[in-house]
Amino acid sequence: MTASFDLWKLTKTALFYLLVVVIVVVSVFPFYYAILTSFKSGTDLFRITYWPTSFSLQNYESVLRVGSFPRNLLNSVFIASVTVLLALFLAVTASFALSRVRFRGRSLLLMTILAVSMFPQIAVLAGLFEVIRFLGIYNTPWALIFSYTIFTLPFTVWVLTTFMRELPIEIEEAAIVDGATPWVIITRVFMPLMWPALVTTGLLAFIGAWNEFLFALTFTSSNDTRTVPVAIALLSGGSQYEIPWGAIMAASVIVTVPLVILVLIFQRKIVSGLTAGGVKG
Amino acid sequence: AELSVVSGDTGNGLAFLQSQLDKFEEQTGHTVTVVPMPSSTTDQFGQYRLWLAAGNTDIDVYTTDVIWAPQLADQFLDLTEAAAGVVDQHFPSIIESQTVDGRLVAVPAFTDAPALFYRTDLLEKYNKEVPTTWVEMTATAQEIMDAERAAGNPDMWGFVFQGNAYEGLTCDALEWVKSYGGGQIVEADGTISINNEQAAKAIEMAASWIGTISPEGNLAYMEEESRGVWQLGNAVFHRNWPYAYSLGNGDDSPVKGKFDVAPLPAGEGPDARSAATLGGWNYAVSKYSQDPDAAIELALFLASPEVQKERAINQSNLPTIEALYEDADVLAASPFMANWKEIFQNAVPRPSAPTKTNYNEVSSLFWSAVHNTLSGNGSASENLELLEADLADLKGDAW
Amino acid sequence: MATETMASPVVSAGAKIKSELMQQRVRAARWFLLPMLIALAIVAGWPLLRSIYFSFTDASLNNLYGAEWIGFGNYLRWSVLESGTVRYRGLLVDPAWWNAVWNTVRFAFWSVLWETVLGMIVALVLNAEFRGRGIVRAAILIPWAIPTIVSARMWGWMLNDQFGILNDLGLRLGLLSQKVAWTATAETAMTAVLVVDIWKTTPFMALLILAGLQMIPKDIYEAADIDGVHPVKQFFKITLPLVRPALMVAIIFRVLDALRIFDLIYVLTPNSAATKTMSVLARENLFDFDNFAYGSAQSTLLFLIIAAFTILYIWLGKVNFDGGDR
Amino acid sequence: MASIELRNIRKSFGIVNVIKGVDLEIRKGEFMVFVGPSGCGKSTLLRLISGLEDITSGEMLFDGKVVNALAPSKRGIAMVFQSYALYPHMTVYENMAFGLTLEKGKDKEDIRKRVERAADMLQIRDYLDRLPKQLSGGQRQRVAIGRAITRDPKVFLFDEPLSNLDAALRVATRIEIAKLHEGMHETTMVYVTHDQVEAMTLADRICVLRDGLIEQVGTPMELYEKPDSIFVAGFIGSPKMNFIAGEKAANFDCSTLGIRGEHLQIKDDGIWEGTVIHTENLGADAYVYLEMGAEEPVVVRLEGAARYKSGEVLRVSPMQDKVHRFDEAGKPIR
Amino acid sequence: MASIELRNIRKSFGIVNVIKGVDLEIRKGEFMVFVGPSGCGKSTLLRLISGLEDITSGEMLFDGKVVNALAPSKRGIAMVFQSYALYPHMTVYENMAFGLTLEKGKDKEDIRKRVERAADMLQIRDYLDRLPKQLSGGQRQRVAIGRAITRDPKVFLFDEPLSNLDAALRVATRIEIAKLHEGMHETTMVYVTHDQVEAMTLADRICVLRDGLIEQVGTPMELYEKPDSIFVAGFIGSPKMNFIAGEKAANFDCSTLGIRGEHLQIKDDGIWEGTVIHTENLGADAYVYLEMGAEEPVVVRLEGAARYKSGEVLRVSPMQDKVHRFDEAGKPIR
Ligand SMILES: Nc1ncnc2c1ncn2[C@@H]1O[C@H](COP(=O)(O)OP(=O)(O)OP(=O)(O)O)[C@@H](O)[C@H]1O
Ligand SMILES: Nc1ncnc2c1ncn2[C@@H]1O[C@H](COP(=O)(O)OP(=O)(O)OP(=O)(O)O)[C@@H](O)[C@H]1O
Ligand SMILES: [Mg+2]
Ligand SMILES: [Mg+2]
Repeated sequence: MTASFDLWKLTKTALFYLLVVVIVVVSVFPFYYAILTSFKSGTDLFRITYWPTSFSLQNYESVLRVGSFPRNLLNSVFIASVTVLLALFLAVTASFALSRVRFRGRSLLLMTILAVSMFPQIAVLAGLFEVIRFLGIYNTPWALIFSYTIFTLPFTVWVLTTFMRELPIEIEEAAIVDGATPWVIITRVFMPLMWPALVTTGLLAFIGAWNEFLFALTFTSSNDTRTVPVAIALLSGGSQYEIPWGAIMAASVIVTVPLVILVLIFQRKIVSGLTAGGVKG
Repeated sequence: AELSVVSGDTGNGLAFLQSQLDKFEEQTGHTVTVVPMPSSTTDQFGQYRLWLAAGNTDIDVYTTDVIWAPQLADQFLDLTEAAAGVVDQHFPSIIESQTVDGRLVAVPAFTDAPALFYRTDLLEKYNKEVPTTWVEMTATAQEIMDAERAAGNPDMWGFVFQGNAYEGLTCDALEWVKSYGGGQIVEADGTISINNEQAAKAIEMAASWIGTISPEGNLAYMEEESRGVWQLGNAVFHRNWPYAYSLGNGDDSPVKGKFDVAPLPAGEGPDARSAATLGGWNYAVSKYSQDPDAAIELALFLASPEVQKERAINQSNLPTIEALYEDADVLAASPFMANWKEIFQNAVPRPSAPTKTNYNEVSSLFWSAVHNTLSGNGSASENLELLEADLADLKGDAW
Repeated sequence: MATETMASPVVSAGAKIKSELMQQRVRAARWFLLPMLIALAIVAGWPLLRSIYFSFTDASLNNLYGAEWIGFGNYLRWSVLESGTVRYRGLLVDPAWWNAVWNTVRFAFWSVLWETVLGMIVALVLNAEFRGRGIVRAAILIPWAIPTIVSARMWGWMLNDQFGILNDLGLRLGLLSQKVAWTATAETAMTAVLVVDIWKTTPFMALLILAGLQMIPKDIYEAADIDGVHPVKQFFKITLPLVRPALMVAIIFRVLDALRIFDLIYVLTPNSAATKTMSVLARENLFDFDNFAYGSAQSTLLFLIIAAFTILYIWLGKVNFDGGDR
Repeated sequence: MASIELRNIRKSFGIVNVIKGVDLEIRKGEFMVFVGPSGCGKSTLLRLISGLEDITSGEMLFDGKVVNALAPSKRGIAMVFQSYALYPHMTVYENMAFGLTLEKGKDKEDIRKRVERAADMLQIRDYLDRLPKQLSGGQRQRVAIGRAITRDPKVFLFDEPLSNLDAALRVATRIEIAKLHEGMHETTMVYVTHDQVEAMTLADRICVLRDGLIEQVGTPMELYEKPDSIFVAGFIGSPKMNFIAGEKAANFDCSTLGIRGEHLQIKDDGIWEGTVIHTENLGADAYVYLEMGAEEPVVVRLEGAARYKSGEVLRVSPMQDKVHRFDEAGKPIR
Repeated sequence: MASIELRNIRKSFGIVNVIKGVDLEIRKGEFMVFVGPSGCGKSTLLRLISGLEDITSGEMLFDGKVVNALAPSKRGIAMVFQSYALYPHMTVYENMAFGLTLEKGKDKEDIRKRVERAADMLQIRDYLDRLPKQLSGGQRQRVAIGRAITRDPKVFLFDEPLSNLDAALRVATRIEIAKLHEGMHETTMVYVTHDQVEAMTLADRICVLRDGLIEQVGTPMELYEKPDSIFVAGFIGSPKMNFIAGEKAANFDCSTLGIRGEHLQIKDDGIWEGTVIHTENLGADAYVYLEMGAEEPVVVRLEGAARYKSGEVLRVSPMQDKVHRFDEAGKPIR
C-alpha cells in the first residue's frame, strides 16, 4: 500500500464527496432559502441573508390556520395517490400487453399513447372542461384524478413497458405452466419484480399530480376541493398586488416535506435488485 | 337562492367580502359562497373566459377588473335597468368604462389609481421640492441618487416603477403618454392615436431612466419588486398603487414615516397634465346564472354606498361614489384618501371600452412596443410606428 | 416510424389455429389495453379533436358554439390588395409564432441537453455506494417536488437584481461585477429560464437514468477494468450504450415536456419576447386575446411540430418499440 | 401418466425453420432425453410439448388426443428450466405452492402436505422459508424440481436442469432425478440436455436431434453400440469417438472409421503409429492424444495413469470387433 | 510471464471473513487450478489476484513486486468470467477487439488478425458479427475466452470458463486451453473450477480450497494418490471416493476408510455385501451404486456395461493397496 496510491485514492474519494456536496447544495439551496424566507416577515423578506436571522412561525401559523390549507393538503394527498394508483394499474396491465404479447399494431399503439402526451395541456383545457362537465364530475376530486391521467398515463405506460421487457421470460413461462393467467402473472409475479420501476414512475407521477396547477385551478371551484398548488396561488397578502412571500414559502415547505418523506420511505425500493436469485447468475 | 361569487380578492379583502356577504345573507335570506381565485389577474381572466365560454352555471357573480367587462360583455347581463337608480352616485367615467354598446355590464365596487411615492426625508435633506413634471423628477432623482451613492449607499436608485412587459407597463406607459398629451393609445371613438410625437417623447424619456435613475432590472419589475426596492429605502421615487402606502408605513418598514404621495408628474408640451391610470374592480352578473334576479341583487348590494363606505374604512379601497370622499368616517379612517381624490380626478381609463374584445391584444402590443423601447430595441418613434400598423391590422374595419 | 418487422408466429397465423394460450394472451391484452385506451380517448382524444376542429373555424371564447368553418384561414389566408400585391396573413406567416417556435426549440434543446448530462452525472453518483445515499437521493428530488409555480416564483425572487440572493452571491464570490437583471434583459432571460428548468427537472432525468443504470450487470465493468478501459471510456463505451433504452424514453418525455413548456415561463418571464414559447403564445391567444381559433391553430401546429420532432428523434435514435417477446 | 405423440411437427420463427418435421412417440412413464448440439432445437421441441410455443404445423397428441391448442396449464405438465425460473420474491414454500394455490378449491392443509412431501424428497425442507437468492445454485434447482413435483404432473419436462450446477452437485442431482423417475414411474419425463453423460445415465430412450430433425432414437446402449450415423456416434460417448478417414479407413473397407478411445490399445505391434501431443490423467483413467495425420488427434483411453511424454511415438491398434465403419453418407456399414 | 506470490492474504466483506489467510506461490508459466466446493472462496481469491477486489490484509506479489494497490489493467492479466461478462451492445468482434483498440498505436490489421486467430481457435469465426444475445451460452463463453486470449496477457485468469459449455465442447475447449497453456508456456494461468476433471486434466498443480483456507496444494496425481485429508480425497476423482466408517473401517485400523469406485472389485468372495440401488451405463464404463449401510451409497466403477438390476445383492472387495485410511481428524494414516 504505497503512499502515492493512498493519496490518489483519497483525492478521488474527496472529489467524489465534493461532487455529492455540490449536487446536494445546488438541489437543496433554493429549498433552504425557501425555509429561511418562511421564517421571515415584513420588510425582512427583501433582505438577503444566508443564515436564519429571525425565527418566527407566524407564516406557518397563518398558512395552516387561514383558509382551508390542511383540507387542501388532504385533497392533494388523496388526488395524487389515487391518480398514481390508477395510472399504475392501467399502465401495468397495458404495458404487459404492450411488452409481452405480440399483436398487430403494437408499435402504432405505443406511438399513439406517446402522441397523447404531445398535446399542450393548454389546448385540451377547453375540450376537457366540456367532458368533465358532461360527466358531472366538475368540482370533485375525480375531475382532477381523471384529467391527470392525460400526463401520468402515457409516461407510466412507456416506462413500465421498457422495464417489463427486461424481465426474464422464463419466470413468466414458469408461471404459465403453473396455470397462471395473465392477470395472475402481472399481479403476483411481475409486480413484485418491478418495484424499482413502479416506485420510480409512481413517485414521478405522484409529484406530477401533486404539483399540477392549471387543471386543478380550472376544474375545481371551491376551497374544499382545491389542491395545494392552487391553494398556494390563493395565498395572498393584504391587497391585490402584495405577494405574501413568507406564507408562500411556508406553504411550499409544508407541501415539499411529505414528498421528501415519501422518497425516504421508498428509496430502498427505488434501488433494489430483486431479480437476483430467481434466474441464474 | 344559492349564489356564488367568484373573487380574486386577497387575504383581508376576502374576509371583508365575507363579512359583507354575511350581511347580505341576513338581509335577503339568500346564501352566498365565495369562490376564491388566485390574485394573478391573468389567471383570473383566463378562468372567467373559459367558464363563461362553457356556460358555467356554477358562478353567478364575477368580480371583474375595469378592463374586463367590455371584453366579456356578451356573457354578462345588462344591469342598466336594475342599477338605474344608483348609477348617478358613481363617477361617470367609471360607469362609462363599464358600459358597452349602451349596456351596463358591471357595477363598480371600488376604484384605484396610482401615485408618485416620494421620500420626504431625502427631499428635505437635499432641499428639493416634490416634482410636478417628469423632467423635474428625473433631475431630482438623479441628483439625490448620486449624492446618496457617494454617501455610501451603492444600492440607491432614483425611481422605480413597473417595467416588466405586462399589463402594469401599459398602465405606467399610458400615464407617461397621456401626461405628455399623447392621447390614450386608442381614443374613445376607436381611432388609433398612439403614433404621435408626444407619445414618442414620453416613452423616450422613460427609456432614458433605465440604467440611469432606474435599475436595469426595473425592466422585470412588477408591483411587488418595485415596492421591494422602494420599501428597503433604496429608491427616491416610486410609482405604485395605494396598497404600497399602508405597507410602506408598516412597523418594520425602513421607510415608515419617511415618505408621502403626490400625483404623478406631468409631461411637457401642449396638453401636458398629470395622469393616472384608472384601476378598480366591479361586479358583473353571469348570463348563465340560474337565479339572475338574486344575482343582480347581490351585485348591486356589493356596489352599494354602504358597502363601499365599509370598504373604504376597512380596506382603504377608494370608493367610486363621489360623496364618500367627503364622508367624515371615511376620512377619519383613511386620511390619505384626501390625497387620492386629486389623483383620481386625473385618472385615465385604458382603452378597453373602444377596443372591446381586442383590448388584451392591444394592450399586449402596446406594452411590447414600450418594453422594446425601454430595453433599447429601436427608438420610440420606430416602435410606435410599427405599433400603429399592428393596431390597424388588428382593428380591421372596426374594433 | 420504427416499426420492426414482426417475425411473430401470429403474423403467419392465418393458416393455423391459434393455441389457447395465445388466444388467452391476446384476449387478455385486449382487455388490458381497453381501459387505458378509453381513458385516453376521453381525456385526450376528444379534447384534442375539438381543438383541431376549432382551428378550422373562427371560434372565439365568446362565441364557441356559433363558430363557422373557415378552412385553413387561421393557418394561411391571403388577400390581393388594390395595388395588386398579395398580402398573406395567418399563423404560417406570423413572425410572433415563428419567434415562439424558435424560442421553444432553443429552450428544449438546451434544457434537455443539460438535463441529460447533469441527470446522468447525478444518476451515476446515486448509483455508487456511499454513506448517506438515501438522504442524497431524497435531497435530489426536492427541486422536482416543489410545485412549478412556486419554484418559478422562488427563482424569480432569487434572480431579482436588487434583493436576489444569486446576485448577492455572485458579487460576493466575485463571479459578477455588477448586479444582473436576469429575467429582465433579453440576453439573459432565456438563460434564467433554462437554469430554473434544468434545476427543476434534472431529478426526473436522474431518477429514470438511475433506474436504467441499475439494470446493467456489474460484471462487465470488471471485464472492462481488466481490459484496462479508463473509467471515462467505460462510461462512453459501456454505460452509455447500455442505459440507452432508459435514456431514450426519459429524453422523449423530457423533450415532449420541454416543447410544451408553459408554467415556468408563464410565471418567470411571462411576456418577454425572448422566452415566449409556443404554449405561452397559444395560451395568450386562447384565453387572453379573443382568438380562440387562432390559439387552437397554434396548439395544433405545436402538436404537429412536436410529433415531427418525436418521429425524427425516434427514427434517428432508432428507439425500439418492439423487442418484447410473444 | 401420458403418452406423447408428435406427428410431423414443424416450427418456424418467422422465416427460420427450427423444427423441420419431427415424428416421435414417447411412451407412458418413459424417460426420454433429447440431446444434440447447441441450437439444434431441443429446447424448442420441449417448449412445443409444453405448449409454451405454438406449433407451426403437424400434430401433437397427449394420450391420443390432439393438444395443439391446449394451454400449458391444462396439459398436466410441469417444467424445470435451465435458469431455474424461480419467483425471486417468493419463499421456497411459496414458490412450490404457487401453482397449487392457483387451482380452485385447494385445501391449504393439503397444499402444505404436498409441498412438504416434495421438499422432503429433495431435502430442501430446511429452506422452505428462504428466498431463492439465499440459496446456492444446486438448492435453487432442487426447489425448481420440487415446484414441478408438487404439481403432480403427468408429464415432467426438464430443460437442462443441471447445466448451472457444479460437477459434484450435478452428479448428485442427476441421481436424484433418476430416483425421482423410479419413484414416479407413471410419470412421463422429457429431458433436454447437451451432456451425453446425463443422457446415457438417465434415459430410457435417447432422441438425438440435429438441426431440427431426429437423427436417431433408441436406448442409451443402442446408441452407444449401434449409432445410426457418424453424427450420433460422435455425439454419444466420452471421450468422443475417434474418426479416421482416408487410407487407414479404406483398409477397413469404409469411408470413415470410427473407434472409441477405450477400444484402442497401445501395443508395440499396433497397426497405426502416432505422436503423443497431450496427456490427461484423470486419476482412474487417462487420455492420450495422438497425432496420427487425421484431422483431429486420436484419443486413447487408458486405465490408471499414463506417463507418456509429448512427442513420444506410440503404436496403437483398434479392438477388431469394436470398430464402427461408415460410408460416405455417414451411415454405418454393418 | 509472471510469478505470483500470496502472503497471508485475507479478505473480508464487512464482518464476513471469506479468505482467512492464504499463502501460495504460483510459479512462472505454471497452470494453477483452484478447486473447492461452492462458496469456499475460489472466485474471491481469483479476484484478489486480478485486483478487482481489494486485499484486506497480507501481501500479493507479482514477480516479487507488491501489487496490492495496482490497478487490474496494469497487472498484465486477462480474465474469463463465470458469467461471461460480455459487453451486450458490442458484436463478438468488438468484444474481442475492445481491449486492444484501447492500446495506443495498435494497427487495425494487426488487431483483426489477432481476433481472427483467437476466433478460429475457438470456432467462433462465424459469429464475429453477432451480438452476444444472439449466441447460445456456450458460444458466449467461447467469446469471453477469445477476448482474454487476444489480450496476450502475462497472467491468465479463468473463473469456471467451461461451466456453461456442453459436454463435447467442454472437452474440446478444455483441450484448447491445455494447448493454449502449452503454446503460451510463459504465461501463468490461474484457473478456478469446481469440476475436478478439469482440475485433473489441466493443472500443473491444484490448490484445493475449503472455507477460505488452503487444504492442499500439489500436482493432480499427488492429490489423487496422496490426499492430505478426507476432504481432498473426496473432492478429487470421479466418481467421488467412497467413504466407509464404522466397523468396516475399524477392520482396516482406521476411523474412515476411503476407496475409489475403480478400486472396488465385484467378486463372489468379496469381503463386503451390498444391494444394487441404481446403475449408470456410460458406454465405456458403468457405475453401480450399492447400498451397504454406509451414509451414502458406495459406487463401484466397472469397465464396459453393467447389467445389474436394482435390488440385486453383490459382494465387493477393495484392492488392497489402493485403500486410503484416515484418522478421526480426517488426516491420512500412511
Ligand atoms: N423466439 C425465437 N425466435 C427466433 N429464433 C429462435 C427463437 N427461439 C429459438 N430460436 C432459434 O431456434 C434454434 C433452436 O433453438 P433452441 O433454443 O431450441 O436450441 P437448443 O437446442 O435448445 O440449444 P441449446 O443447447 O443452446 O439450449 C436456434 O437457432 C435459435 O436461434
Ligand atoms: N461482494 C460480496 N459481499 C459479501 N459476501 C461475498 C461477496 N462476494 C462473495 N461473498 C461471499 O464470499 C464467499 C465466497 O464466494 P466466492 O464467490 O469466492 O465462492 P466460490 O468458491 O467462487 O463459489 P462458486 O463455486 O459458487 O462460484 C461466499 O460465501 C459468498 O457469499
Ligand atoms: Mg436450449
Ligand atoms: Mg465462483
